[in-house]
Amino acid sequence: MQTSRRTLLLSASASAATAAGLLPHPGRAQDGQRRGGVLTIHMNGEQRILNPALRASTGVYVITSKIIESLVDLGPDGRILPVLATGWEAAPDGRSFAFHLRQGVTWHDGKPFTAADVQYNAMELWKKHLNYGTQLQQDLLAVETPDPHTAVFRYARPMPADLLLRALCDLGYIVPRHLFEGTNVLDNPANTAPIGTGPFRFVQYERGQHVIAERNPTYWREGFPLLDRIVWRFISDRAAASAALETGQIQLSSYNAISLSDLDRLKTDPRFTVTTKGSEANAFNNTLEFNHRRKELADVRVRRAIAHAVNVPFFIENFLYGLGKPAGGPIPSTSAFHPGGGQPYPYDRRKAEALLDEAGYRRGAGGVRFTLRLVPIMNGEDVPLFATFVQQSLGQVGIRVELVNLDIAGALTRVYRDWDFDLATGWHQYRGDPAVSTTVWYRSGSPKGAPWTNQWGWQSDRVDQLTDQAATELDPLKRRALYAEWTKAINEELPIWMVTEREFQSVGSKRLVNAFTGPRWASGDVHDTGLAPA
Amino acid sequence: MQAFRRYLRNPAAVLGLLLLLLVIGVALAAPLLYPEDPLDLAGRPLQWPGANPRFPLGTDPSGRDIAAQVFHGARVTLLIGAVATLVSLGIGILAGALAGYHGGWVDDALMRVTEAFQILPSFLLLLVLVAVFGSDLATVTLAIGLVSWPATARLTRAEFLSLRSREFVQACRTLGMGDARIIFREILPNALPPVIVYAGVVMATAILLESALAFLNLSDPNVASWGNLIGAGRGVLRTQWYVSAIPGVAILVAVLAVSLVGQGLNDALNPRLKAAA
Amino acid sequence: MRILALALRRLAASLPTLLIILAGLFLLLQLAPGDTVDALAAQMGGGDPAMMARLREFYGLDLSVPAQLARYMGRLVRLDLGFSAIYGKPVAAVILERLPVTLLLMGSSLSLAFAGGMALGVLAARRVNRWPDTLISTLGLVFYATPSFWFGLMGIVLFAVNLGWLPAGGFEEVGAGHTGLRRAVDIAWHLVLPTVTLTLIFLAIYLRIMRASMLEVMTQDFVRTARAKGLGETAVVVRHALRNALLPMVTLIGLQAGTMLGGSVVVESVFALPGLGRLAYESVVQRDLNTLLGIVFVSALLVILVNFVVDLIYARLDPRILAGR
Amino acid sequence: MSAPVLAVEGLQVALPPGADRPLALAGVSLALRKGEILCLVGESGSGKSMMAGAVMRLLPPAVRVASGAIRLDGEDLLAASEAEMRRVRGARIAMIFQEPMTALNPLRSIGDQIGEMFRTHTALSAAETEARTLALLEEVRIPDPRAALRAFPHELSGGQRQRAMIAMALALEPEVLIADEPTTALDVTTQAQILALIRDLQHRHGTAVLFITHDFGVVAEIADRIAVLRQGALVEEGPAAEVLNRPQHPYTRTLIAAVPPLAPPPAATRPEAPPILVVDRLSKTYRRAGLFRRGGRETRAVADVSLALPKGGTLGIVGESGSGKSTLARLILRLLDPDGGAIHLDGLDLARLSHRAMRREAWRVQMVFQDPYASLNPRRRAGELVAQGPMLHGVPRAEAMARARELFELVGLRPDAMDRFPHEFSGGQRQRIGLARALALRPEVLVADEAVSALDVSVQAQVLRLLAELRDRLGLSLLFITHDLRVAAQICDRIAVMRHGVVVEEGRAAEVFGAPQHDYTRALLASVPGRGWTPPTLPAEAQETA
Repeated sequence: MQTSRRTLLLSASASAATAAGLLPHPGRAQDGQRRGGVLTIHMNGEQRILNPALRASTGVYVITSKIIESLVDLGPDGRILPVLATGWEAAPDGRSFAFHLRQGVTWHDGKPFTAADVQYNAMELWKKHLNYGTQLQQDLLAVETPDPHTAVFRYARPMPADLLLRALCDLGYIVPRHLFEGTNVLDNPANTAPIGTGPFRFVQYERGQHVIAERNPTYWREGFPLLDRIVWRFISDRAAASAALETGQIQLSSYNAISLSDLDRLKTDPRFTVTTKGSEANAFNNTLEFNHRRKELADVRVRRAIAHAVNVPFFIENFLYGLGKPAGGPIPSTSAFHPGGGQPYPYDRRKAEALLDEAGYRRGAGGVRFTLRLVPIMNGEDVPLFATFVQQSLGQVGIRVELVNLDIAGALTRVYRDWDFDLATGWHQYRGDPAVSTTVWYRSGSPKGAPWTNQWGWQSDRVDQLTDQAATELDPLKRRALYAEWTKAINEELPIWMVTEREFQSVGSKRLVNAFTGPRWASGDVHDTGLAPA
Repeated sequence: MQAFRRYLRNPAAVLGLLLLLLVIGVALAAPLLYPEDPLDLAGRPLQWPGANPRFPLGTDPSGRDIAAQVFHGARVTLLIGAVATLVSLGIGILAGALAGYHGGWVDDALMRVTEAFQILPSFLLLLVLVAVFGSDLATVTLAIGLVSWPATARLTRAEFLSLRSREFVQACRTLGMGDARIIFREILPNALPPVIVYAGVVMATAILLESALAFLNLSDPNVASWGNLIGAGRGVLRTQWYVSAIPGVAILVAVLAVSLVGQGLNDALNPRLKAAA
Repeated sequence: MRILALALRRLAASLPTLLIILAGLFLLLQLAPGDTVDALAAQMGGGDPAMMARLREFYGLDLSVPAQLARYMGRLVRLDLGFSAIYGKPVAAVILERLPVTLLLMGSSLSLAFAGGMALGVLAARRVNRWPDTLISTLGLVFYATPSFWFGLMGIVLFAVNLGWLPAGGFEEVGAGHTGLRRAVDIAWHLVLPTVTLTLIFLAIYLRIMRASMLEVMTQDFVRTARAKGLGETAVVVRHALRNALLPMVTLIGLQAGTMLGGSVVVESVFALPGLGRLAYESVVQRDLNTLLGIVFVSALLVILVNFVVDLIYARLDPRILAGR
Repeated sequence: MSAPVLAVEGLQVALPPGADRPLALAGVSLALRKGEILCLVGESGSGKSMMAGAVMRLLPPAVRVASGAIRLDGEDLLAASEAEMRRVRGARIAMIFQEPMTALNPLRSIGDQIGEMFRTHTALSAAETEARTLALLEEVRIPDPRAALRAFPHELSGGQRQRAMIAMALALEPEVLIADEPTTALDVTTQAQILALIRDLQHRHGTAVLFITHDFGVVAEIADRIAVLRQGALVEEGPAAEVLNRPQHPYTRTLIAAVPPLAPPPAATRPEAPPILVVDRLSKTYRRAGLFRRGGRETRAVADVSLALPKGGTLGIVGESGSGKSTLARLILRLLDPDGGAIHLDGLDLARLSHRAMRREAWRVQMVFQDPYASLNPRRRAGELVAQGPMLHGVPRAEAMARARELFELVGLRPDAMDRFPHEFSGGQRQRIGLARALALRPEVLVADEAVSALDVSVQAQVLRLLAELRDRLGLSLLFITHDLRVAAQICDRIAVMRHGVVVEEGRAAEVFGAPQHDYTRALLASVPGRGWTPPTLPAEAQETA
């Protein structure tokens, strides 16, 4: 407890020092570094609103993180960097948490940023509306503002500091209280014409076309940002987007927004950088969900047999251009909570057949043991590919698979509300801490209809208990141990299967300077990124 | 038979017929040449055509044999095209026949509905239908049929309007013949030729609609349709363009065949062109 | 004034049809699995139950279906298309933003398809069953038989990526800040590929109709009269046959207006154009009922308007119409 | 005699392979002199329209001139280039056609289309063109020529349209006018006026007219000389009076023998039978909703018509187009529902029957239709067409087919014709099938609606004879509807004259024809072409050739 508190304070004072200009800032503009230029970023989908305090989504962050700032951000080595908060300290009981706020920061409309803004965002937006924020802040009782530059969060139960700080990188964005207070926050005009404290000021949002932001001349980091303007262009067709990239219409595309084959091709193109850097913070998995209400799938042997039947390395090698690896559990190996260990059920067709025979499902007419319906949830480019691969793989061990093609809303309803599926597949995104968006896949008790929660008809008291314990354990080391145990329990039971473990790919023009620098760079403020002349 | 001879004198129409026979031949040969499920994993994905002698047309992003999918796809495409056309013609002929024969309020009501279907962009309605009822083969086929009947209805109605006042129809009525019998036994056979000619257009449209659905990833993934293959190739369009190009050519050939046959029939059955042909 | 009155009367006559469409679609979409909040959750990559319940309340999805329908119809009477769930704006505003793009795309494609179809159709008819006819008809059919998205994508690869002549997509150069004529030229530049793609589908249809219509008109008595007057072939075609042959073409425009809107879904998707077609696709996938119904309402009005204009053109072309024939 | 303006010498016109004969015209020579009207007479398919096409060089595609010469003022048109031919057409040889509605471009105004003559062949200014056009319209005596200038074809009546066509043809004072059946589509009163107009203009301008027709009445009315064509060959040529009254060639004799005399046969000696069909104050009004107009239009097609058809008699209903005679026939058959009135058939009011009940009673009144092409379902075999009726009314198929076979014999068709489709029959044969179909139900009343109007005159005579014969043999009562007074005189014992939906005169045929009471009846009779000419009674040598 002491150690963690000390590191926190240390980091807080260190950042206070950088802010004062005493230490070299990692992103400081060097002499002669070129300023100016227009960066055009590709977006393959259009979000409904541009407000990261209401919507936690990379699609929102890629745009709004340049305009609106969070309390903290994630540094290059996984450290928490101060942004609007310059320092923080947790009370020993973990029930209160104080943030010291940066002074002299003004909103783009000229009004000062104060603790009242933080209070309003936390209580009214994060706790009430923000996806995953409502979960994270469900025990938040109040935010006290002893002075305009201090905000103290009070929790009903202990809140682990590492969890809170890591989560706030995504779920800690602050929008101006004076624009939202007293309005219906969901249809506030500032949701589509965002106003923040960030390096860029919102200029224009043309539906279906683009968003434009320009340099904020009064930005608190002096001399920044480097770019004059950022333009985000919406191009939904992946092939068209890669064409736009090659013709120089756009310079950056992140989060696998263009197709794997094009990424693979552009890798060898000297004009572009293709990298997993800049988005390491957002690992994701291909998943296979089992409906345990189906008697065959309620048998752990069948679930393991299915895992043994799918040649994951082959899939990654041939379908994903070698990008990714078989997952060792729900928590990715890039995370500090990863307990180590590889894929628990490696490809072994004979073993799969044996397990199925043992479970009593022998091959019948035409060599078919039984038939399952697989619902692909199309939230990722390769989901249909993986669905097909599962179909092909299970077919070889005598399980016939029928694909049920639905659009995404239909698929979610089918799986999570109607429970009308046998298998489902999609993507799971890990958001820095298992407690944010991963444990809900296993914890029982989510109401029917909530997507990406445990709706599988599977429940384990032990896993529930471990989940709750880990979410309130203040000691980081103990938390890690708890998650290791949790992972082991899950790998044993395999209630659902996290198949692959992957990182997002970005492609950017070689003209970008200071790009892909941190694990959250693609969702970051890019204040120190520049663009060399063409 | 004179019409048939006239048909054979038209080189474009003969080409269409040959292409159609080719597509049908391919469809019939599919289970013989490729007895395995064409959706099975056949080998490493994205092998170029000719690179591996086992896969003369290469493999798709899911490692499936493209040649097998093209052969089996001919069956699916013809099936979707034919059934959707039948559905469309069935609804269209019934609505058009009733409206055209009866006139008055029946005509008004049916034409209102037809108009409603025509005002609504058909592809949009197709999207809605697929979103609502899912996209298995039967639903997709029915939905395509359901959105493409209004033109048939109008055509049939126009034929009926002109035929119902013809004297032979009046003659049937003077004999004491009932309406249903007049509609289906007397007028319909005479109204059918232009409708059958139009069926070529409906079938071509049906095939194209399915491919557009597949392009948007909304068609049935459990069958090896050409549209699905195009959809699968969409992601690798810039590098492995052959994945989309091969089924694209197949669709082109099928639609061309159907259209040429339709147009050939039209020219052969249209007496006005007799002198010129 | 008279035209306005006619237009209003035509609109009034179409109202029942319009209501059938809207109510039918509303109820149909109720059968769809999932609502806009599900789609929203998918877009965000996840959402918790409390937040989703709050959103359902916000969008009025917690009400019963008849209540929702009644509310929608009630608003519609006041010409209020409601609030778009996708964009968090009034549907009318969203549609108004998208409409110009689609109108421009449809208008230019329609004109091009019409003009091209007319010229090629006449040419084919004048050389019926000889090589120009065969060539034109076959080319037309090849265009018709090729899926439009394929054409579009190949056009991008060839003209934008390899040759670099045309932009790969979008409606205009973003952030270039062009105004006035520069902007118009820029937009025109961006619309070349999409327009050609959409045109090619319809060109074949117009061409075929024009050819058939021309062949038919050329057999008619008044053409013989014109020849008996001593007119040359060109004068016969231009002064007597063409206008008569145009009548079915004009009718076709009206019939095809709806289809064209449908076709623009795919084309707008390929070329990243912010038009109604793409919006329609989005609103189906996102279960944004208000926006979808709004688009249907507007496109129905558009189709009705096009048909009205077609009737006016028809009446101008054909004096028999006004006599109430 | 002056030299011919137009001389056709040994003209051979070849038809494309597969046609019913190799030559449309087989070596025809004709001479047309200034100021005369030469009538080219022939039945359908005789090649008379090909003659016009050959002269104008406007033959259908694939039809071509094989040999011969066509000389206009001595210059051979066949040797002329296309450009020279264009200068001839319209300017030196003009043409008018049968159907003035379709022969005029529906989308352009009358003045525009006439003015086009000047614009094509002269360098007149726009104002002069308009003035000349107006003068032409005045000359052809169109009512309100100034309005006609701006009018579109559909706004004029058939007669007015034909006047406009004539004005157009005469615009450049051509040496030769070819008139191809110019009055066939017109009502009899209008026909009389147009014929008078052509005659008058031809006199005034001295134009040579080649007048193509099938109607000997018209020939008698207008011809100076007559040329008779048969199967592409010229069979007889001579001055009008000679050919009409003393035809030499057997074919000409047959044709003339088939022309019905205008006078009715001597008043029927039969006592008047009690009526079988009584129409009482029958009315039908058509309403159509307007597309652009608020209201719509109402046409009183049949207004309070009362008639009686004696049992075994023939009641002729005559009138011009639009008089309501066809509507009346369709009301009696309940093909249309009357608005008011009664139709008593042997005491049963057909007007009151439900549609279902009417279907049961349908056999009692049967109809023979006008168009031999449209009245038979092209997809059914002849035998089936005839047997269909009895089968509908419960007669077993075998018996119905047997009855059909008898009927085929009765109407003069060979029983082996039963297996053929309608298109394999000639027009006259089709009318016989239609008759057999109507008779198959053994009706009490037979309605013949213009049943012989579409037939060539020789065939017409045969069918009329057959009809009269069957009426007498089977004891039918016949309601005979026609616009042709000659035909009516031939077969009817009572006549009702209709105009604008009203019966203006009704009585015994002999009385109506001999002493017409109503002005309209008189006008109608006065308009019958060739009424001054009584076809000579010729020895019956070649009849029943169809």
